[in-house]
Amino acid sequence: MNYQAMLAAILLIPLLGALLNGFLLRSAPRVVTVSVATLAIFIPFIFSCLLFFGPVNAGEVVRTDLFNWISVPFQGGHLDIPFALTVDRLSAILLLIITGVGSLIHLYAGEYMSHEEGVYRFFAYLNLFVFSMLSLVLGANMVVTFLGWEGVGVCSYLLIGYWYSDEANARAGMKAFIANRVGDLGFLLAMFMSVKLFGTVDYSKIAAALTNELAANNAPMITAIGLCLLLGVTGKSAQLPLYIWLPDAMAGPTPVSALIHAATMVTSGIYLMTRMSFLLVHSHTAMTTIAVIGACTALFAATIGLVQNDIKKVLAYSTVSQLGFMVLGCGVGAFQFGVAHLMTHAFFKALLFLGAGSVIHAMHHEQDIRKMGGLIKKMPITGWTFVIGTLAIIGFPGLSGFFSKDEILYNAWTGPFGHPLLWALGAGAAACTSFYMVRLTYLVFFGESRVEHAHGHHGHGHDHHHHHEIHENPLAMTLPLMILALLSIVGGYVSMPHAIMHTLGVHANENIITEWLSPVLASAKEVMSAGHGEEGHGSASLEWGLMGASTLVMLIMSGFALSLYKVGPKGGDSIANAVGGLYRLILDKWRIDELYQGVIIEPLKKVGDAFFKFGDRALIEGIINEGPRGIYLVTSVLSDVQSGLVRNYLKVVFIAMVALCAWILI
Amino acid sequence: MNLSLLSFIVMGITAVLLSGVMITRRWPVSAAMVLIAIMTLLAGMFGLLEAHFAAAAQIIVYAGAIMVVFVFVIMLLNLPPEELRYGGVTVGEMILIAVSVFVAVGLGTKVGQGFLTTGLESMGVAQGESVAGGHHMYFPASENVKNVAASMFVDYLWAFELISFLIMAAVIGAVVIAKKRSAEHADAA
Amino acid sequence: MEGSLGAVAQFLDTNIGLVASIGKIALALVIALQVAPIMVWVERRQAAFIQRRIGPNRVGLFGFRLFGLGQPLADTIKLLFKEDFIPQQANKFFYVLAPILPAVIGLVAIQGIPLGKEIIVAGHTIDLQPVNLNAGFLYLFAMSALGVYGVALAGWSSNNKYALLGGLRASAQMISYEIAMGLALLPMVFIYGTLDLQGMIAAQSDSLLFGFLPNWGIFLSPISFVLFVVTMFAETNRLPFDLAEGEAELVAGFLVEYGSMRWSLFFLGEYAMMFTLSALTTCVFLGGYEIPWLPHAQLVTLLTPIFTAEPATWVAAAIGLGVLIVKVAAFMFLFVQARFTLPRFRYDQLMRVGWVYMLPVALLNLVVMALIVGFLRLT
Amino acid sequence: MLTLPELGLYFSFLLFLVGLAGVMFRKNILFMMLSVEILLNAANLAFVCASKLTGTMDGQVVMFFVMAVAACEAAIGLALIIALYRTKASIEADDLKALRG
Repeated sequence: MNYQAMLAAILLIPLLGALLNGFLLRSAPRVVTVSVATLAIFIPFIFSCLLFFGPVNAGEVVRTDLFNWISVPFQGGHLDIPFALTVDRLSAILLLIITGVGSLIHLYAGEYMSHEEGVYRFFAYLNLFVFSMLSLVLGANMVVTFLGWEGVGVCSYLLIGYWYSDEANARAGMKAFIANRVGDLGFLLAMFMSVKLFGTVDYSKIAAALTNELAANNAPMITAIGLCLLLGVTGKSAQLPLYIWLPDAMAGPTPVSALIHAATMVTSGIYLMTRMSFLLVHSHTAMTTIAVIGACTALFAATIGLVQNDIKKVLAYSTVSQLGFMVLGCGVGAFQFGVAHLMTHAFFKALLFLGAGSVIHAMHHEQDIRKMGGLIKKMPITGWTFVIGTLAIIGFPGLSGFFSKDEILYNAWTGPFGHPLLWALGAGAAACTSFYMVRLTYLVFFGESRVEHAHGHHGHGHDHHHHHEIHENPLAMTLPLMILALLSIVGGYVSMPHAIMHTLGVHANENIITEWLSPVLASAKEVMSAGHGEEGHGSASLEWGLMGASTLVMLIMSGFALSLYKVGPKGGDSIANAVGGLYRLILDKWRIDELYQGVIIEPLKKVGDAFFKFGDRALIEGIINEGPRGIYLVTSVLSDVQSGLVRNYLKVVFIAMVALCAWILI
Repeated sequence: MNLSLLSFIVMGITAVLLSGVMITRRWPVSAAMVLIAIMTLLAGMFGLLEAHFAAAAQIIVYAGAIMVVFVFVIMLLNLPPEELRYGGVTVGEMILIAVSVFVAVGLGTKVGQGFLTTGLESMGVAQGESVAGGHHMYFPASENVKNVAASMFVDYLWAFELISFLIMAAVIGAVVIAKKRSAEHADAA
Repeated sequence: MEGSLGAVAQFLDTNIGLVASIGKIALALVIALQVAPIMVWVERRQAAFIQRRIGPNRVGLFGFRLFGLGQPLADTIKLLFKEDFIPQQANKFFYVLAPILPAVIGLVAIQGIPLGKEIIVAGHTIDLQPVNLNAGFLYLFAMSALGVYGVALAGWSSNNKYALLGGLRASAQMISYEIAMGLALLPMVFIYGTLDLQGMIAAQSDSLLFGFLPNWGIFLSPISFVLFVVTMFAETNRLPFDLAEGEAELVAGFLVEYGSMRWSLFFLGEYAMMFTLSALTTCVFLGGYEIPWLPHAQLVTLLTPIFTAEPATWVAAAIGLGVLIVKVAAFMFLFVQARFTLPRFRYDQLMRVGWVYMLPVALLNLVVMALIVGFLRLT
Repeated sequence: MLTLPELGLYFSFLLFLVGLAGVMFRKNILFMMLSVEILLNAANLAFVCASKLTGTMDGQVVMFFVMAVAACEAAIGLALIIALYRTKASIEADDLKALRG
């Protein structure tokens, strides 16, 4: 099997799986559905590994043109957009994450959804999502990426609203979809502008066309493209100001949250920025905006996470915050660390979500952390893997989060577009992260059990399943947890800071991720180094210092959280009472939703109402209704001719025929 | 005047007269039988026009199948003879009939002068020669069946396939329409 | 006298076609008219044999009994002298017309059967098919399709419930089986590549199948043969398909109001149609008038030394006619045998057999044969 | 000079006229359908004549299509008649005025 065919197969097998589950296997047994869905991701994972360690490792770019998709006359020539797939080192990483984490989550979901009816729908959507995500990542041009971009949006919508009979879920789905639409508009505009500017949407062709002169001559355009891309990123990767959909998206099943809203889809913005890095770096404005938005999002979301009581909501805000870190990383020019953090985050956040799902599953859809506690004795595997995930995310030294986050923070200070202020924001966010994650872990797994035994909450048709005792979930659910825990521990070593590398005596110029992504980021690097002259302004001592600072902050905040909550969920009340107004503001998520409601949605509603009243009612309906009324008047006269007697009609035929012949005769 | 022309005229006149007889029958069965006779006569005329397959099909399909269904339904319903209500013919209809007879006779006087076919001359159609743009015969004129088949399955293949769908729809429709609904039985019971 | 004979000879010479046609038609008519009486006798004798009794064996001619061969003659005389009546409430015209139709159609249909290859008379070659259309096959079909009207009209015009039911049954039955019949025969048309019965017979005699079997249709497409024979029974309203006249249920079906010669006209028509369809089967599936392994041309060459050229063709034609009649007679015997051995179908069974078994099988056979023939043609 | 196709066209015209009169003046659906068959036969005659006139097979092929349509028409029409007779106990066309505008 050659690599081109393999590439196509990677994309098409999940689609096939989705079609199979969606149409043919509707009434198939659950095990068949789950196996088909999981295999449809696992086989591409094998292919991805082959590609990864084969040609991609050797530095080649595999590309395959499936068919010519769009072909239009354009600016005197032809705009040909092939349905082309390509895999280079950047997309290979995402490929592994999507298919690898994806297959683990499919395996997990098969067990998690075991009490649901008609899971074929769920797995068909899930496979379809993977297909879309793969086309996003593998697309060789912006249009194919956009197809995937839209596809993941649709699948996300479908999966958030999976339990659509509950109106809140359906609303959450709609919210996600609409927020994404705003972002998609940005991507679309960026695409149009690059067609205008470069006459192509192919990444490699744009890269080739984008010379320094061109960039200098079209600086406003480049900036506009960058900002439009950023708008797309804020939509898909849940950044300020469009992040609002992601917490609500937790209404979907937990495996969906893990796969889509933690590991893959939300990171597509990071992918896109890295993919377009060669363009973004030409615009200082765009890069700075990206960095600022990322840093602000990181801190902002982290603060909200401090006070949430829903296990999934905490993780959701944590995800927003971590995405902010990644965007920050990209914004300061350290794209490779953004990608590294993307990868480690995919591991530990998927782990955390799956752990949360495991807890929720065992608790029969109880999500309030105030009603948990002490679960580690009952669910040791889930508990300890969750602890590993927590340690990873808060950046405990030696675990993956530590390395990737630390590199981002370091670059936020020293990077080409970095600034100490950005570092401060990031460090603040990291501090908050430590606090709420430790709070979450402690309240869920340690301390006294606060489980209400006779609660009447049975989610989603689980009435048959009367819960007796909370116990560990089967292997299909814990195996992914263990694998992900392992990855969370070791995954960070790809972005080991220089300072540690030197200390450890590793003699390499760059850490693994930088080395690996150097072909992708070469042109961006070049531009950045040209623009700033000196290669950063950091040093080993600064690196050590920052590392130490963040470790210290982490330890302090963790200890603070532990000391506060060792008495149970009430432990934070004293502080909450002390800053009552602020606490309530944060608890209401800074009232951003209400702000949007008042500033954007209500006025829009009024405008729509006006259009409806004037345009629709008066104008269109007036024409539509009055026109037929007039016609009716005319036709009612004519309809009297329609006697309903066939022979009367035939008389007309007869007359016509005779008249015709008479006319011929004369 | 040769034999085929003579027999053609006789057959044609008989057919027209019989059709007049047909539409004035009181018994449906009589009308159907007269119609079968007309069809047989037309088959003979087709034969004289050297459309042998058309002639055979006329008898097999029309007289042998379609009319059998007619007769079957007539016998199934076993309707009494219709009371003819010619009293209802209005003055306008009488004028219409008179005009039509006039036109028909007028047209008849022109037959034989190539009047009905003059339009074809301008289209470049001479007697018995292929029309420009028309579908030619593939085999000698004596191989009528082969010619028809070649034309039908080459030039008119799509039309043929579509007709088959039409027939399928008609069959299903006929069954659905004529079948007694089980719901009716349930109501009756 | 010499002059008048010469004039006759000249007339014959110039109008040989016309004379030959009249002759052939007359020959066919003679054969067809003999079928009914002889078959009545055969049926009764065979029934007797099957039922272990003697049957009509007494009536003889001039003191010779001849196994009762005089019986048909006696029957005919009896029927001719019976009272001819028309029921009061019947529709007179159609009541009279109804028996005539099948008789006429049967006698006309038989004209499409090739009675022999050809004879040469005074240098003129005469084709022994009385009515030679280049789509003779379709002609037979058309005639057989019209056969139903006699039964239907008889049923309706008698103004009798039993008769009407019989007529309805017959018309439904015949249109049902006609489709399967046509479809059963279609493969033969494209196997032989012609609709001409003479051509079909020629195609069956010009070579041997696998080197030893006669190249007969029955071997080329056995399923077609079986289907056709079954539909043939149905088309001629013979047992086990004689629902139209089933005496147990419908008294005598469409025949209930008929008597005397009108009644026997139905039989004349039925036997003529049986003969025609048997002959058609023979022509399409069993090589017609050809002797197996001995094509007509070879036969003529064999005979030429014995009788000189022209008479040889006459003798060959006579032999051919004999062969044809032997083959057809075998078929007719099959009809008789079936009549007294098989039980009658129930009406719903009959319809199910027609539409649910015969039609799909015929269609499938058609497709398979088409594929095979197409494949063989292409390679 | 009289030719067969031209005569045939004229006969087809006459047949059509008579058939149309039949559909017009008879009030029984059965008769109307029988008259429609005459109309179709007249059209067939015209087609075959045209085929002869032009020396092509088109007319004959179309005639077969007309025949197929006629078969469909007969099947559906007769089924309708049976259904009508069953529900209304009448097949008089004047009783069917649901199409009254």
